[in-house]
Amino acid sequence: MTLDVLYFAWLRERIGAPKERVETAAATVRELVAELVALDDNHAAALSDLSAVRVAVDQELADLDHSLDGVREVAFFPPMTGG
Amino acid sequence: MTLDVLYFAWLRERIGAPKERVETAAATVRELVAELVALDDNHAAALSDLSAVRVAVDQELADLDHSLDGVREVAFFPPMTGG
Amino acid sequence: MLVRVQQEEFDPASLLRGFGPGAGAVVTFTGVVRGDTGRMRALELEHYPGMTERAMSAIAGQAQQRWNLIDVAAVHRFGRLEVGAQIMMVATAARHRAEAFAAAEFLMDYLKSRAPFWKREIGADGPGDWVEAKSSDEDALSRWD
Amino acid sequence: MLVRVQQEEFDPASLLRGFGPGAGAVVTFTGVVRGDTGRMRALELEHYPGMTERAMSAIAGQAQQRWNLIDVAAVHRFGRLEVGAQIMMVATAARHRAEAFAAAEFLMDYLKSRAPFWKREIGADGPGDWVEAKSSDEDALSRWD
Repeated sequence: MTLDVLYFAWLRERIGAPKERVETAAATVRELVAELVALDDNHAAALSDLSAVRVAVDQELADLDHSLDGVREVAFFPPMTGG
Repeated sequence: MTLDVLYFAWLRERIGAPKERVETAAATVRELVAELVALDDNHAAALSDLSAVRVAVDQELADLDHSLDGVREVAFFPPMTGG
Repeated sequence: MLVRVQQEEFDPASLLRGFGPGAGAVVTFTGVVRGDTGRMRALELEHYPGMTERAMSAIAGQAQQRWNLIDVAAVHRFGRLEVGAQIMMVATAARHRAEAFAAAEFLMDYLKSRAPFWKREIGADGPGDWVEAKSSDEDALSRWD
Repeated sequence: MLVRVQQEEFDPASLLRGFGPGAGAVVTFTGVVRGDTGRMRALELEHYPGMTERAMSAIAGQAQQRWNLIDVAAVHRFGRLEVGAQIMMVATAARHRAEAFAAAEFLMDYLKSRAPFWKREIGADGPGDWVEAKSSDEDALSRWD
């Protein structure tokens, strides 16, 4: 399965890119995170503290156990500060 | 003592005038009301149900026991409906 | 602080030009004449000249102190106001949103029941009933005690 | 319902022209860039194009249903916003004031913590820290459960 993975704010900065295309067999967000963390130090640093990370799956907020079945886009970002 | 007595909204309509000058020896608003009620039927009708009447003494909300000492203007009106 | 009582229409944009410098949060409330019943053409607002300005200034001053507002404004019209017309506006400026919202609600609750205005409905046949004060409006005040 | 995400300045008066026909109560909230610290020149707002519009529309739709609003609007800017600039605005139109106020506060609480925007401070030397989410903002959401 091919996924677009997006990063925002300080996660984008730590990863060093706003977006990457990932080939994965992960069934859930949590499994995807484990694969990303194994990629390199940047990914490991960005995704080390998941309590500070929020997830969107196909542009809807989701939790780590959300299924990736049929999903095209996953985003990781810090808690939002709009308004 | 000479007082300006003002009426608003339906009290003004029942009294038949927005304002009258009153010569009185009343010590409190309550005593003034008793004198006004004794004047004629219009005053009696307007001031019969004091639970529906609010009072201002020199343009500040006041209760019936407020002193008239040094006062120049007393107003009677229904509960306010601003905003 | 801006407090105005006037017959004329007001323009919110020009009233708010330069309002609350340094504020992070600006809340406005605008009251408009509703034409729910279909029979009503307009509202006639009577007020108590002199006391109205005093009461509105006192209410605005209380809000300013209580929430440490950067600025506060209250404009209220009187006279004949057609369905759809603006009746009044309050605006509050504060550092944060919670203060600006609370102060605007406080101002509205007090203006409703403590500023000397009286509304009556005007129908096709002329003046109708005086609008009765709602007990819910009186009750709303108690939350600020 | 009006939902907009844009870089450009917005004009509240033109956004509110014809807003909420038949409403008795219109509430607006405007967020402005504060320059409290003195060091900060501007905010940089990053957002998630696509998701932002979806999230804002969903939040506005929830408010509209929950309070039976006559109209609702939400505009949010992104990019570099100087101290004193407008960041965003929400507006609600309802029959009565309690609904319009509650819906506007609900919208703000949700936009703060559930719309994908991230703020960072820009000082004289360039980009500074990302603004951290406040636990009080997260807590504010629980009052709507």
